[in-house]
Amino acid sequence: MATAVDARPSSAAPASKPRDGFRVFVALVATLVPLVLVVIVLTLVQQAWPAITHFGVGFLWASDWNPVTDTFGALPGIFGTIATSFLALALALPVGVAVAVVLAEPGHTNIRGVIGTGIELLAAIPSVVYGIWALYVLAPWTYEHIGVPVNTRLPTVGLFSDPAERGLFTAGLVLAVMVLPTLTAISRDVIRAVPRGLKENSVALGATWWETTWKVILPSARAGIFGATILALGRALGETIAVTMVIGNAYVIPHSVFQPAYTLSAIIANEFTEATGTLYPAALVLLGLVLILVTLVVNIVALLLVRSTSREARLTA
Amino acid sequence: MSRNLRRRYASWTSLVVMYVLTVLALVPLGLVLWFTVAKGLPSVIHPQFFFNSELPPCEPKCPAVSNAGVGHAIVGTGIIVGIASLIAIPIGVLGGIFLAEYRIARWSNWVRLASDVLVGTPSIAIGLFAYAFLVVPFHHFSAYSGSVALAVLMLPIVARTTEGAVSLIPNGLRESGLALGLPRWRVSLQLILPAAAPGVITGALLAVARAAGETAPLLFTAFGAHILEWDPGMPMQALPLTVYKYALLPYKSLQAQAWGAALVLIVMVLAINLVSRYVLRRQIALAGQL
Amino acid sequence: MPRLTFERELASLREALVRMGTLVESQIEAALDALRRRDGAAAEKVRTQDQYLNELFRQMREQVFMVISTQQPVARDLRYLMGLQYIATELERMGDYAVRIARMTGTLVGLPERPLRAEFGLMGELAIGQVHDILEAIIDQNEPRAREVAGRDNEIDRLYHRVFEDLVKEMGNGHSDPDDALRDVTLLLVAHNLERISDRVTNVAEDIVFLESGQVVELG
Amino acid sequence: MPRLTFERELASLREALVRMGTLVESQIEAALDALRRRDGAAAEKVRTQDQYLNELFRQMREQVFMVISTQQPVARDLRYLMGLQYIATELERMGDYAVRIARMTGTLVGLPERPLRAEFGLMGELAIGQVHDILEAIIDQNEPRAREVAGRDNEIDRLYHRVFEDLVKEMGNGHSDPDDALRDVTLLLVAHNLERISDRVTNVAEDIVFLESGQVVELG
Amino acid sequence: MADVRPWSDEPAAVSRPELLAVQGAGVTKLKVEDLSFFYGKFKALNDVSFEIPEKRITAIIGPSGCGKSTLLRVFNRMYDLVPNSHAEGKVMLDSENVVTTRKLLELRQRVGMVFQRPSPFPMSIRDNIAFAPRLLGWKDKRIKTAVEESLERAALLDEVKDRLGDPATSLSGGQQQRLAIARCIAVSPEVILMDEPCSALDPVATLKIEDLMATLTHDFTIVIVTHNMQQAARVSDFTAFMLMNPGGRYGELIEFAATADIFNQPQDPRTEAYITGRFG
Amino acid sequence: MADVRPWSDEPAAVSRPELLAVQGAGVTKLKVEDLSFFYGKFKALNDVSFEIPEKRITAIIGPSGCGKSTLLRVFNRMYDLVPNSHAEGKVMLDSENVVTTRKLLELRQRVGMVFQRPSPFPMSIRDNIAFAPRLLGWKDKRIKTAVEESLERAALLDEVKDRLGDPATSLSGGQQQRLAIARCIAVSPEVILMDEPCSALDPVATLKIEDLMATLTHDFTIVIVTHNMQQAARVSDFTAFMLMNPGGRYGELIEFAATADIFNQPQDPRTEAYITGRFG
Repeated sequence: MATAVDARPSSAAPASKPRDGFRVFVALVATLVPLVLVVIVLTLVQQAWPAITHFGVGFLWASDWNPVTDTFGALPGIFGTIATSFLALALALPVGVAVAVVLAEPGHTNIRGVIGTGIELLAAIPSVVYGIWALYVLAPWTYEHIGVPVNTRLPTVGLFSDPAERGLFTAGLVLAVMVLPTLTAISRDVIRAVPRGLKENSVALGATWWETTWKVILPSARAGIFGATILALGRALGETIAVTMVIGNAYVIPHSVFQPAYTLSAIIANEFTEATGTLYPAALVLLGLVLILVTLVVNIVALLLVRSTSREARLTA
Repeated sequence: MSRNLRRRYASWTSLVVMYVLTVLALVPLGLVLWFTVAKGLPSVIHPQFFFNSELPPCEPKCPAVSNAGVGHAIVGTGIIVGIASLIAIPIGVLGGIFLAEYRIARWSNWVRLASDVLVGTPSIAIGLFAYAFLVVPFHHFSAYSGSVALAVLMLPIVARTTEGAVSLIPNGLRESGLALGLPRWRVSLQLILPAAAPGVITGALLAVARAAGETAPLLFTAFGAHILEWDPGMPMQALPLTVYKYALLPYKSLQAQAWGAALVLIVMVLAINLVSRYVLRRQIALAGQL
Repeated sequence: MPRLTFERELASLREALVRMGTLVESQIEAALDALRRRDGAAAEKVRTQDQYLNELFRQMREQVFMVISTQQPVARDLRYLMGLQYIATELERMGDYAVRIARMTGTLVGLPERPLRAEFGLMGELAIGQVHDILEAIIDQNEPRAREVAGRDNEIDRLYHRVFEDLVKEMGNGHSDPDDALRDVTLLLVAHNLERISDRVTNVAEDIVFLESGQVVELG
Repeated sequence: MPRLTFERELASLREALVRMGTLVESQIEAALDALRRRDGAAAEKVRTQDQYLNELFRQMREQVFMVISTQQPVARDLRYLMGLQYIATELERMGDYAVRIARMTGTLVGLPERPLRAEFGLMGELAIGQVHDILEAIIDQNEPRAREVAGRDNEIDRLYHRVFEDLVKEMGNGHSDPDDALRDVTLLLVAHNLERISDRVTNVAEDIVFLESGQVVELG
Repeated sequence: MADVRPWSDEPAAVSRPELLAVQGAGVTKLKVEDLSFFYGKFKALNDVSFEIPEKRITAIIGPSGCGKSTLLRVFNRMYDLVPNSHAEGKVMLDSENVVTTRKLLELRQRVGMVFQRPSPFPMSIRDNIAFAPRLLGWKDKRIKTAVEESLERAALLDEVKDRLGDPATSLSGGQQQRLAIARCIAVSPEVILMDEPCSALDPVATLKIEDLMATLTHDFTIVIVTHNMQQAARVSDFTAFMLMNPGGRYGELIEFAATADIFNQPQDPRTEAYITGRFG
Repeated sequence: MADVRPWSDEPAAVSRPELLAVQGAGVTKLKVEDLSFFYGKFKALNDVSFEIPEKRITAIIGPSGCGKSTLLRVFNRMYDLVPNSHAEGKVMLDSENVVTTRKLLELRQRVGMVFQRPSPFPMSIRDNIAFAPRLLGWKDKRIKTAVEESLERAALLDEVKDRLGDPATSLSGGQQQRLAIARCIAVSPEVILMDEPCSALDPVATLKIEDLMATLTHDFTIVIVTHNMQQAARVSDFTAFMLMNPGGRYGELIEFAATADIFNQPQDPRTEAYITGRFG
């Protein structure tokens, strides 16, 4: 709507704004953040350089991993990372949105406060604690109560065959628990940011609670919830320790969700301190680099989505 | 009429389903807390648990691991996280002020994006970076390198929560200050920052809690140690390392030790979290009044 | 479709004003008719009818009051409202003059009959014509017409001068008995009141100019 | 300290009204004085002074207008403002009557001198007294006082009746020459105008009751 | 010499005929009887009783916190969204007691509401209006007619008829509010509640809405809560003035009368103080 | 028979003396000359010129988006907070050109501002007012005097004198706004800019602020931007009416005159259309 008006060079108003020294100072300090990011990437590139020059792009779809012969490929790691993450999201998304809807409801602030606190504490628990819990409690339980029964009932479906204690499914499950708070917190905020007026209007038009939620509130929050999902995906992709402890550490592309696998971060965590030579650690760093680039892209997409929603919410307000 | 009845019924059903899902979401929290307490408490109540002078109760084929308590890990976590905080909090707060006060400046958008990306960066990668940056040149692991890794982790959290807290302060406060003829830096540091203080503190506490629970960045930096170490230039044990390493060993006594360490860790982190939530509530209440 | 309620109120006020104007016109007519026909009953009717006019005026003033307090008019709108009220005040006064003429008719009826001077008929016609035409000017919001109508009062003035001079001459001829004197004085006052009505028309014309243009002028 | 600006405007309007009232009082006084002293120049002065009164009235009307459009008064406040304006209208009319009396004095000065009837003095005093007292009632916002002042018009009415009857009798005694007739008619009209002033006071009293209580009453 | 009469004016003796039509109160649409309202233990309204006439505009005015919005929200039970609140007393909508009815959806179809913020739903202009009709399961054809008719009645059709598919958020503030009105009248309510419908609009858009309200009274009973006294004066036929009780801390009805009376001759001195700006 | 005169009224012939004091424009405090304003490439104001008289209240009115707030923010250079914005032309505050001055802090001490939201600082009532004086390095005694004096002048002292140590946020909305005014006058500005100072307040608090403004003109020049035409009419001595140019898309000054003239005899038909509600 702003028609461009020929902006004459401000000869009439000579540089009249005094310099803001404070601004320059805090801006410089703040610049450390992007600087660190750049330095991280550059350092990793430098460390991974031998591997990059040695393997090239083929590294991404090679699936061998043999330190003895110095043959390294990222595919099983990439697969494991993506598989566990999507599994986690598939499990967490419906629950997360439901919790967010419940939390965003007004009233019963005490109960909702407790639920909300609970969900946030879920995020506060250190990943290594999830790891030890998943290793000793969750993994045996899923094996016994999910892996085996499912396999017995659906023996012909390969996807559910050969259950093991540690594997993709257990890792996905623990990841789901770990990303649930991210998903819930952002979704709740996005749903809360939906102008109250929308809900009131819908109710005043004679819509039921569910019709209001499903047809008015969730569509308004759609982009934001999607953004939250992607952000959760980013978290899941980068999660290391808990997954490392329950994934089973098998550098293969498993044929069943109950089979052991490996993720990029788990390989690094497990093998980096023992890696010797030039190519081996460089390959591990390269895995890290791949991981960082994937999460970078995913995160940026998610951030743009979340931001556009909050802007939209402001417009609708 | 029956249509409206149907609509009402559908609405009621979906409401119930949502509440059921909510309860389901809280189950893991209960389980984690329950098992950590149940399995960790026996170790923790042992008088020597916090002092690494004696081995825990141990079955016959216990390996000769000296100083298997967690005292050195607690001290280590304190030192590592402390140094990380000293680095990250001042920078983060100033950066956050920049982000909030100069929200519309183009550069702040880049800084904001970088912070968000940094928050989402896998911690293992940050560990790798710290390793390459500080361990390789000095040729040995050190608490310093762990602190730097944790600081990198904390920095964006502090910056973004500071920004959030400062942004909660209504713009009117800023404009009112400036309109009184006060210079920008006074308004930001002497008016806005004090008003946002609870929120800023919350951010710092959350960052500390997060850093205290991190394992991955310490694997190749602080590395871990079996003895009490006060020199940050040397490898140092930390609680998450204890949990991670002992949990994966096949010895029951060390696994018990890991559970105990997990309990200590969880209590610490949750305590910080609850405190920060209290502080945050004050901030929100205050901002609501302004 | 701006300010519907306000416009509706204005229309209703304008209508009430026209009703008042029409009544005033017929009151003057009736009073002069009663004078001409020496009809005491008709004159009395003019007096009772005036209560009706007064009530119309009171209600109109009240409605103006109501419109101002609820619609908060400013500038042209307020001027228009106040103008309507000013005009209503003048109309109410004209009605009073008609009543006075009717009262005087009552006096004349009790006195020996004499032929009425032609000037009275002329003045009456002129005055009624002025009132009628100024009403049209109000309805049409026709400012030039209003000015024109106001300009006609010279003719009535001239007639009034003549009647006045003649009557004084007659009273001063030394032959008057008390009845003659009372009749002459009464007729003189009738002429005076007719002339006053014409003056009021001039005031109304000024008010029309005011409500249309916001200018305060003095006409006539 | 509610609505300072509005109260200030009201005070200023009240002051302007009192100024008008004082001027009207002195105009009536001056007109009657000129009549008594047969002073043509003094009578002429009354006529020029009236322009000043008219101007005061015009400005007051304008200020009422301004206050309504900027302060959006309602209820009591609006009533008060409108009441002030109604009163100003009446005062302006009283001024006109004073001018007419002065004009008539001009006529009388050109005629042979005759002693002025005592009733004129009495009527004048009464009328001036009424105007004066009603002004006080305005200033004090004293509604009972206003009603009392309005009640006094019976006395003036009585005097007017007497003067009227005497003059008609005189004119009808068969000895009038044109000068006598003109003088008598003129004096009759002077009395008429004094009586009208008293009527106006009654109207003002009604307006005072209105602006104080919001009730529309008919007094007198 | 019979009848010497100095023609002075005489006082009127006849009784006054009522010449100008006095606005009648007409049929009562909503009858409020001894209504009290509680937020938890806080009493927001105390014993409010008055009758809202059909096909007239009734304004509720009063200072902040006097409970006027609360009162409005009783009429369509919007307060059900606020936990721990409850009403006592009766609000009769024809023969149905609004306070106790269990047919909430039906009630809200009969009593529509327009809010301070227009809040267009995140869908097209057409779908915004079709929203409620669709929930009611109307046929497509009927919906289509309803959409056009409501837009027409809300004086919005001309401005949007070529872009019914555009998102409703693309409309200006004033248009959005008229859309909200159209959305509300699409299901043909009997009563329209308006909660400060113009307080987020500029004067120009405000006057448009006010004019629209005047035309809507042909078909609807309108109850409007407004902060803006002048607006109440301009648009309404009847006005209820509410005040916070200084001691007991609850809102109560001080005066209810024809708007012209409230603004010219209020009966209660508190009403007069409020409307003339001499309150508090 | 010399002078037979039917005593009809004759028209006035004398010239009209000015009896009631006409409000003089007085000394000019702020002289706006050919002021244009740009947000990036968007021209928000075009060639605005008028003179704001000293110790008078000047109101700026106009529909949303006409640039009235922008204009106000030029007067104390608050627009410096908006990147890429710049002003052209002159705004003379006495002999200083506001647009080009580099002494920003001094300018803002001379030209105070009160905003739509009162924004009390999160500290005690006393400290709110003492905040700026303290940072300016005033002596304690002077500060103490300034606090009391400003509270007194802002008509707030009586209400708060027993609780100067209470947090400012404990005050009501109207009190907070008066506190904002007190805070602003504590540093003795010459001009006070008010940007919709009452739009967040209820009518009662609004009237209090309006009365306060009337008393403040003894010492200060006040410029107020308001959405509420009636408010401008009530409080101001002079009124500037601004409008968005329909073609060129920028705000411009349509008319500037004494408030009484604007609301009785506006010269421009657009002004008349706006104030009588027949605009757009």
